[in-house]
Amino acid sequence: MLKAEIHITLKKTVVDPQGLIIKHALESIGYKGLEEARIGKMITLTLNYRQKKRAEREIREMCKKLLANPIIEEYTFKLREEK
Amino acid sequence: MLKAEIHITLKKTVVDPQGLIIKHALESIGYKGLEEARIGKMITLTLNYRQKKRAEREIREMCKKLLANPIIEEYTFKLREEK
Amino acid sequence: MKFGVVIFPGSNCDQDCFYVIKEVLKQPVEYIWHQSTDLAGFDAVILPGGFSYGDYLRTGAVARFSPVMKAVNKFAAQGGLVIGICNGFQILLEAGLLPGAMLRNRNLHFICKYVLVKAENTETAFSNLCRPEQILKIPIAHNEGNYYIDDAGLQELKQNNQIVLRYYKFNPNGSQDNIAGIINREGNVLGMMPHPERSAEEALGSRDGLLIFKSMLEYLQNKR
Amino acid sequence: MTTPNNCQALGLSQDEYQKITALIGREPSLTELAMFSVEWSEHCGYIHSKRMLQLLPKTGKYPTLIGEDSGGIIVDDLAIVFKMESHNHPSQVEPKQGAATGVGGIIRDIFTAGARPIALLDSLRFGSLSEPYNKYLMRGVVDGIQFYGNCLGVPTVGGEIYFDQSYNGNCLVNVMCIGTAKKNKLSRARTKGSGNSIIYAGSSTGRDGIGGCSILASKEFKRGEEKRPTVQIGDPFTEKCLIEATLEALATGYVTGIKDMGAAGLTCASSEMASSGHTGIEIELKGVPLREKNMAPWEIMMSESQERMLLCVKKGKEKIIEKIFSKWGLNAALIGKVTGGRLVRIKHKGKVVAEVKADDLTSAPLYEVPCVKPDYLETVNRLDLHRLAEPKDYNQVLLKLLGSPSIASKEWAYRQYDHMVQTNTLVLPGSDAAVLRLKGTRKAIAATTDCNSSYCYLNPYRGAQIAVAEAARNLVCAGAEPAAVTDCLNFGNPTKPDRFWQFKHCVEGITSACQFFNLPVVSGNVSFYNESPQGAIFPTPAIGMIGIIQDAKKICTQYFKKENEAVVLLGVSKEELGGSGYLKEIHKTVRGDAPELDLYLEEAVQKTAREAISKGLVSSAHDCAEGGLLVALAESCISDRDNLLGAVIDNLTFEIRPDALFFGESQSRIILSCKNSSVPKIRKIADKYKAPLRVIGKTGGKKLVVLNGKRKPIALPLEDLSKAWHKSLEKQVSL
Ligand SMILES: Nc1ncnc2c1ncn2[C@@H]1O[C@H](COP(=O)(O)OP(=O)(O)O)[C@@H](O)[C@H]1O
Ligand SMILES: [Mg+2]
Repeated sequence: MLKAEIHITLKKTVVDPQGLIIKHALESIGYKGLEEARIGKMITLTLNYRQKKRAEREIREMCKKLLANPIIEEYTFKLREEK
Repeated sequence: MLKAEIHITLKKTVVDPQGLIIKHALESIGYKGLEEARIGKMITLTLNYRQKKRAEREIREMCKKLLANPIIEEYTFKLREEK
Repeated sequence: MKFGVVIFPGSNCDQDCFYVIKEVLKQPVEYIWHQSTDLAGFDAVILPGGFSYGDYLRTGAVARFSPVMKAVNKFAAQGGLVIGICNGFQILLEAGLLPGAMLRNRNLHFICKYVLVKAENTETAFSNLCRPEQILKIPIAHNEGNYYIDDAGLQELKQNNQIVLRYYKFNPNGSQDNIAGIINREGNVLGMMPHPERSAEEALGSRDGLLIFKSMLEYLQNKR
Repeated sequence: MTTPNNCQALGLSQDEYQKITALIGREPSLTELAMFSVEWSEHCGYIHSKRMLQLLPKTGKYPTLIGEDSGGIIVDDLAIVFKMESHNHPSQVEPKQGAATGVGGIIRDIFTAGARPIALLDSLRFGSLSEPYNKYLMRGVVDGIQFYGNCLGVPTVGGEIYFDQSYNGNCLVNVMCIGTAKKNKLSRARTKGSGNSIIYAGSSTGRDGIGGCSILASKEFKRGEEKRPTVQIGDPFTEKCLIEATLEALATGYVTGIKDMGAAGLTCASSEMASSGHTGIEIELKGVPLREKNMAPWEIMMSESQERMLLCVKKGKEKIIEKIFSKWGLNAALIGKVTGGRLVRIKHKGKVVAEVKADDLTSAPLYEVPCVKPDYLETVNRLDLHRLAEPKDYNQVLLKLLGSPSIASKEWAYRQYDHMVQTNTLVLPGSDAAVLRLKGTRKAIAATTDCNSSYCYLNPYRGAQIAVAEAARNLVCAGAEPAAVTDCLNFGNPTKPDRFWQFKHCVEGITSACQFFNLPVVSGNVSFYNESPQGAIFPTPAIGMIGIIQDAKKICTQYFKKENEAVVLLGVSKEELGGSGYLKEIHKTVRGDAPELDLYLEEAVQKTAREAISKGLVSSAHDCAEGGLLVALAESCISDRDNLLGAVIDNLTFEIRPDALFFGESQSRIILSCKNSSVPKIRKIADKYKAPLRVIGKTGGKKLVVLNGKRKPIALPLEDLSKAWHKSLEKQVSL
């Protein structure tokens, strides 16, 4: 079994309204020292096969086709094996 | 400057309807081999100070107070230094 | 003129659109199930508002893989009229039938409210009955109406007169350049966040939305 | 094996255990014991409340329907089905998902009756917003309601939000749903026809909320206690598909009975359907779609996984029904059949794991509860007006009241709700009652929820009567004739005699007021154990009410429309301040007695207003509620945000203390505005019904001014009023 952890974030050039509000909320409860907050999605896929190559290829495709919107988002992912 | 990457996920025992839909959608566009899909949040904070201890303490607090609800969610985070 | 209203799982304005076409515009209308692949016989197709697939991943992202979207693509390529309202607009963006993407509203809240929009381009198949710069009172109801497009894309929209509706006086969601509705270059695919089907009868507070459907009818009748 | 420990864990007493053993003539199996524990809980069995609830009237002007899960009235050939339900305790720990799943539950109660849900209302109570946790609760609850309701496409058209210390640690989330159906298309929650099939439809079953209903609903919260129930994540998308699939399945005519699996899941659905249908039922758990491994039979029976239904389907038609559900992407599995006899038989892979009489499960023991007048009443009922200093600056008092969270505009909340989808909403939130047209007819309905719990705390009987009277008054202000009631009775621990006294008196108050107005109570819900370490919440019998408007064109809203129209007050202002918002906000106390209520006067005022509206004589109508006359006047000036319109009130009789005149909450008062030429006509109607009427001023200008001879106790620019009222809530819930 393989486990993929996919991170999907807004591109740097896109304003992140959620991040702004979270930053503001954290500041209002007393946390100074915040430069920036950004929020993204983390999708964890458990795959029932073990071929890493195939997994990498498929996940890249999944991100391009469905999981991320290339106009506003970027993605990265990590694969690891699970017992 | 410090950068914190916080992962917030639903507890294993909580059903994730969003994850189910993502799994179905991926299957319907041809990806077999999926055991499970789950979705969580990833929050990236940039801190304008360098004390790791303080950062760890504050982030743990932020998660408890605002970013995650311990009833249904778990969090983990990593800290790293930025130039 | 025959209208079709697509039902995706999770659509929830399908019946409202159907009602307006049938009872107010008095035109033939049929539902189109999201798995159908044939749009023969329709003159115009409506992608209604709602939460297709719950909008669980990203608004419109899953619906655009529905079989019907292939047919909609083809229908549009052949010059058929397609209007996407709210979630329908979001689906058109995800499907690449219109440029740009939707972000969450600036205040992160769902907003349900009558707003004013200005008809910026009244030469289209969807706005030909509006007076130039006419102000329309039409409600919005969405979480993600904060329209985004990069600068080059925005320039293109402007140059080609593709911005059909802009929020007037008050931008509720933070959308770029106050954009509330855009059209494709060919002029037969419109996406708009406000709900014209909710403002097509005086009893509901405004009839301005009806102008959009009537314009479509006008265009189709002239084309024949 | 069943042990006393099991019993305790399941919330059954030793006595109850003995009873169960006697009923079935042997030691119960673990599955059986679990089933009894949920069916005999307060939540499913109404063990402390049933006797009182039997008092509530069930008939009224329109024919009533009392179904298993909801109720309604018949208007022409249309059934209007509605019910209100609480989700207080889950919301207190996870406000967003708790509220969301609450919305999901009440909606299922409506569409299982065969009705399409057409509207939601939400009646909410929170502790003081000065506590950050209460802000978090309110933000989360509103977020949960918008998340679920908006996604489903059921408009949230009204509701109420109040704040009081007594809800610190125990918020209330009551949601009402209204649905409509052709009257011959309604369905029942009962089995029918031996040999017919039992089909499970919807989401798969997991270990969600096992025991949640009995355990969560019957234990009060202790602050800081580590109590981590498995709160579920609402799945409105699945529910939306479930609504469509269910209504489509019902339309085939092959479904002879249907029930949702909510609290106590499959146990409750199977045994209650069989008990209502006077049949037996046999279920094979192997067929239940599961999403977790190794679930024990009792876990499957107790699971409260959301978005599931149980159907009784004509033999031979199973495939047709299954196909409809699978078209909507939902599970549908044949899991059993209707049998002769009266037994509920549960098998797991062929082995019988439970076999009990349906009626034994559903006839939980009812408890006689001791009942004692609470001690606090004696002290709090005392209010000496002579000792109460009159304020110097009435302008400041008015602004302060308008900005107090219980009175301030609730726009922050309802802006986040889709209140227009389905295109029936003729009067949007922001007026006394919402109005929805009934497409295909000339009629409309009005809906509201109301309950002033300060009154119920000071005088449970009268407070509950007032809740009914006020709800009716709100409907009347929209032009409707009150027709039927649902309730959600939120109280503390019923085994404490003083709490039960409150409950009893409130139910009696509702009963008497409903009987007087000829209103049936067609459905409702009881939520007990609403307590925190500081004590019980204020008794909160929330009233949901529906009214009928014969002509959808003859409706009315609360805001002034035109300059220079007459402002008319129906009813009388008495020198009473008990339980008022003014006492609470300005004098920081909840004391005195609830305002008086003369039901005959109430009726006269309501009839006058309704007849005047239906004759088209009225431009606006607004009742006087929290904050009294001046808050009501201010609201009429400013609640249409884009069209503020002032008024000059120069004809009040200053016979009572000015603070009581301005802010007292005397009941049975409505403020109308109308053309000057309509005044005599309205006066005639008022005379006919013997309703006191007085022209107190006129609309116009950019201020609200009150004159007392030459003096101007109130003179405020509309912008100031509007700012205080519109912006306050948003400011106070923000972090
Ligand atoms: N939680 C809520 N959800 C939706 N609408 C609400 C809510 N709370 C208040 N409203 C709306 O705001 C208006 C004023 O409510 P309220 O002050 O409770 O009125 P009243 O005192 O006349 O009962 C009504 O239209 C009501 O439906
Ligand atoms: Mg009112």
